[in-house]
Amino acid sequence: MTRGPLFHEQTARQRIAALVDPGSFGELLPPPERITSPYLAQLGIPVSFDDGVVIGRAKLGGKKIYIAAQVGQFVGGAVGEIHGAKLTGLFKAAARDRAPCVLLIESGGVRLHEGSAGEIAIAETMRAIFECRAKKVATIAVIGSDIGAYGGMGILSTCCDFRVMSEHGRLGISGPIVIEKWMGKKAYDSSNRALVWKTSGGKTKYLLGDADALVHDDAGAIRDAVAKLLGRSSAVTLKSVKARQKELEKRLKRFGATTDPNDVWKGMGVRDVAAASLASGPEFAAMTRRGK
Amino acid sequence: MKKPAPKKSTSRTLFARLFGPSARGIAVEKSVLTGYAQAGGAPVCVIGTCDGTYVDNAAALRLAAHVIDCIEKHPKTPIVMLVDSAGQEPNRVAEMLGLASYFGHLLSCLELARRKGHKLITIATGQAVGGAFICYGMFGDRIYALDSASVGLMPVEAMSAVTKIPVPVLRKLSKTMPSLEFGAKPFALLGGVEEVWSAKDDVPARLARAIAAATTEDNRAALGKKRGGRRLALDIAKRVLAESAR
Amino acid sequence: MEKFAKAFPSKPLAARTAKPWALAGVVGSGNLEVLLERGGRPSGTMECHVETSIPGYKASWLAALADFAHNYPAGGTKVTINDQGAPPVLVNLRLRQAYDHLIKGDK
Amino acid sequence: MREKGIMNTAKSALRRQNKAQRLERVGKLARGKFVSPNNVPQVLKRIIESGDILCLEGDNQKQADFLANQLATLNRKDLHDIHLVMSCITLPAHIQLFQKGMIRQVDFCYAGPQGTAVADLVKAKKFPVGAIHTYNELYARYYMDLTPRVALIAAAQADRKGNLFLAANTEDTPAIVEPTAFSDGIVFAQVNEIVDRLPRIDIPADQVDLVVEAPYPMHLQALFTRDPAAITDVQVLMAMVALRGIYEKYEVQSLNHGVGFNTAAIELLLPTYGERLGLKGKICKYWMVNPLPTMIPAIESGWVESVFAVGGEVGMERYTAAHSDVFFTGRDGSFHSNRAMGQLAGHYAIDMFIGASLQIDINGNSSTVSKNRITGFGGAPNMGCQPTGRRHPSKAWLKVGAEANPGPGALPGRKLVVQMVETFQSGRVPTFVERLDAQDPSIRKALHGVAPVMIYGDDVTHIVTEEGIANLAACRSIAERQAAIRAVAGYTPVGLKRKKRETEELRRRGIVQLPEDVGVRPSEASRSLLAAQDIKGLVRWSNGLYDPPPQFVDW
Repeated sequence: MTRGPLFHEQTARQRIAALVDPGSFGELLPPPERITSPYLAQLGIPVSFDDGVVIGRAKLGGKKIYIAAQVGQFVGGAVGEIHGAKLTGLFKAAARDRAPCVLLIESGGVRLHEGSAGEIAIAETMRAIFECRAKKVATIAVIGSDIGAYGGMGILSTCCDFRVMSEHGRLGISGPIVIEKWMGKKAYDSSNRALVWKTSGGKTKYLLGDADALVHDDAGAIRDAVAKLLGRSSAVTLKSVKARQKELEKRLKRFGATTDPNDVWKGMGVRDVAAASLASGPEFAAMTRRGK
Repeated sequence: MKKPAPKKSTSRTLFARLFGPSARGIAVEKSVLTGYAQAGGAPVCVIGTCDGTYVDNAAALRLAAHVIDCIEKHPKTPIVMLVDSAGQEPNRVAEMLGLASYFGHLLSCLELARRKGHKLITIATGQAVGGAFICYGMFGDRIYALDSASVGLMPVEAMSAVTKIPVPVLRKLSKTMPSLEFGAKPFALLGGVEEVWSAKDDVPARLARAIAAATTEDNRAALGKKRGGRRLALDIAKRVLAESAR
Repeated sequence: MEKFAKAFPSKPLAARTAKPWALAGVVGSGNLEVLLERGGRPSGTMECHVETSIPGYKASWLAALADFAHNYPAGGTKVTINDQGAPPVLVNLRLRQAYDHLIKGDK
Repeated sequence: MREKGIMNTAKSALRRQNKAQRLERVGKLARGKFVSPNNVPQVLKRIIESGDILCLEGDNQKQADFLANQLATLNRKDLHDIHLVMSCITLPAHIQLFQKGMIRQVDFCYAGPQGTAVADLVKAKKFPVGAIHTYNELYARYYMDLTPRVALIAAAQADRKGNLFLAANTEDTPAIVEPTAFSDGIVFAQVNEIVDRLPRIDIPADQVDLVVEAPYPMHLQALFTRDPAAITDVQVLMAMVALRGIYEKYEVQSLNHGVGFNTAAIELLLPTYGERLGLKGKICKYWMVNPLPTMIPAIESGWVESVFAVGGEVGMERYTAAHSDVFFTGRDGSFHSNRAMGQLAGHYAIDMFIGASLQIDINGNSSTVSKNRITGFGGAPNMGCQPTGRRHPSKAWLKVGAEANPGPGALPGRKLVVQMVETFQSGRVPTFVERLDAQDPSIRKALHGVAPVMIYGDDVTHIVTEEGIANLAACRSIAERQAAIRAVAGYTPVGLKRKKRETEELRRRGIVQLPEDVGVRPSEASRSLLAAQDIKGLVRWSNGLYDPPPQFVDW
């Protein structure tokens, strides 16, 4: 039962190295350039040479891609001015070169220490993502880390063509602690990890159709899932947005008054909730007929 | 943090100030507005929020539905987005149902409109903070703000509460870093807002001019550099583009 | 934040390395990043620059760096560290990892 | 009837008469042996007399918490001058007894969660301590000078006669009940439920005087659950070094593990790294440990012959019942533990004790006590010491003995007593110090001149840190021992005083070994070597038989 390192435990650089063809990664604005946040320096907070995001070119299955990985340990993977500008530049480069762009997300959203600059940066990156999509260049968000994709990065992830998640990944806007503060512990006990994951975790997101693949917490599995999506794109058309509108309306109507995520699971056709809870991502995917 | 109390009357006054009598074409339901009006003598589609409301799953869907309606029935009609929202409400059920995806859907609808030739103009009229600004307002081709609007990530006090950095330290730093300051003017210095409109301005005329001038090119990083509030973003994105082309 | 720099005697680095630079670790609570680059001067010393969020441990830092410079031929390299309160054992581990990557390339 | 005859011939039976009087005073407050929960404070008032030696059952896991809470509702005017004897001061109710001035003296072993409160009581001179003991030491005194008059104990179930079932957590109960019951003391048991038929009888009814069905189940602390997700790369490195430099070298067959993450890492490396080294079947066969969830992968991979435990572990009930070839189980199939016997096994019958500590001084003495936190010992000193009464040989025992160079009057063998610590605790607090906090004069004074040293340097054979191994057994002088400790003390103030040449010499002689010296490459040390990287992984290894406590469940 020995296996490789868990994806969610790898560092951003390890993740990229494990995901792309060996030796193919060329980092853009690498650490020796020492492009570090002037905001953090002023606030007396340690800076990092990559400002919490590693970006570059690589090959995956011989195909040219652009790839970025956020460093969740560094200020929660949060997006500041430099961090965001690196991402924006990367997606623009991907659009220009018509090369797919893979984004390994691990971020709580906007970096508060940089104020509104981070917020605008995320909005700019979103625009760049849609530049790719307009050219049918695949944009793929991978969410399988400890921190997940929250806040502005949660929203940004939904702008990509596809989302690949592991059961460990979480996708949302407001985190459990914020919601607990707002609604009270009764409505959301943020220390109830099972509830937290059932609210925002990969399984629920996959079940509802917000994640396109649910894979093992393992770089190899993520690589396989990403490789399958590279050549595809999910065009934004009148037909597609109308279908999505219907789907989201139906979801809200069906489950808008549901508080227990287990009921959502049951409603989506999960028969044995206990077994499904313990199952690995792919096992879960196989057990459930997703309501798409 | 308390739920803001609705102030319907002021909202209507504001709509009238922006769109004149044609503001009647704007329907307001649970502080979410949708409709059609006139700007500069030409029809515009209007979506938005008022009363500092929260944008939830249902609100995002209503806004999206109206954008789709506009694309289908009124090709190339400019879309004016009014923003007065305190953000997304932290809510477990909303999260469970995928609030982020509802926002993503709204953004996709707006993107489709942009690609189909609709100009997107945002006016921050009241609160324009956090996720609610990101989920549609900041996606405009050009973004404007009334000088009375509260624009930005969050007030210094809130920032201090989360980052544990004392308020005086943040205030002092915000003198040289407008990014840390809260408000329409510092936000404009970052390039996040094209222009701040004051009470003295002829707002309908400015809106008409804004619609005419808008392009789909995202100019915010360039503005931020020019105005000195956000000096790094443009050059870094450019460097990535240049180095990746080698 | 505390900032200091010092050069430590070290046998010269191998003439050829797999990469011109290597980075190990991340800046996070109780962790640090070590950037190891060729081209520090002179070739008989390992040039070190440390920025740490926890002041007051300069003696342990210098001892750990001196030991590394003594144990590994790292003359002519430049070490730059961004630290967020890593224990000395991690300093050592990250230095070794960065060194391995520099010499042998990323695994 | 025969018993009655013997009783009648007794010449001195004052204690027996006194016991009868106490039970008489209870009168209608009990129906037979059974007391209703509401009457418990009244009953306690009548069966306990001021001046009594009173034993409260409670250790680091299991607590007679209902009875303790009821006792704490009484006041000094109800009861005073109590001589409290107990394994662990754990509950706020225990502290209240001191605050209310009801206690004349206390003799105990451990005060984990209340360590800070105890230190405060000591400072306020409200903690009249006799001594801090090890478990078996205190149990032994129950048979000598500290025999309880009244014991308040906890059991899982009672039947209508008052027989008790202790389920997985037997722990201290027999060690308390026997000396009390056989000296005409009163045994009062709280039980989770009263049933018609017990799965098995652990304590016979005639050793039990009173029973109450508590309104809430007894408190059970999930003490030994270590989430593999919290194990660090550095701990993996240390585990690899220990496996190669000690387990493999001495062929350790029987052992005890502490409760820390260091040893959890070792358990999780057995099926991966250990397997690769070809050590399966050669080491780690007989264990004296609680049913540690982190042992599941090793058990499932066939490493473990047997496990005997001093206590149970929350969530391991179904797993242990399903593995009766490995665990000791009752005829009903469920898990059995016994702290006194486990400690005895850990004293005499193991090749190695390995555990962690908060502080180690320059002579190898260790302690978990600080000025602001008085914790005590528990069982570690029973196991982390040299049992000079041991006579049976084993490979490991003889090998360490040979290294220690016994003189003509010395034991031929030695137990491996290993301290495994990182050189710094969290928050950059150095583990290695010139002098233990436990040696502080104020603490010494409160403890009648005895510093609360957990394990004495003379007993320690090895110290493992992330820097390497110091073989103290092989040191020939105190100076050498101190140099060896400095050599592995890293960049702590103690470590910074080491001399390069001295270290090199010790390394040459194998007394100090760096990771490389035992064949471990530090760059290889990674969490990915762990057989399970999170609690869910353990559940999967257990084939769904492990039921982790809710706070560990994220699925």
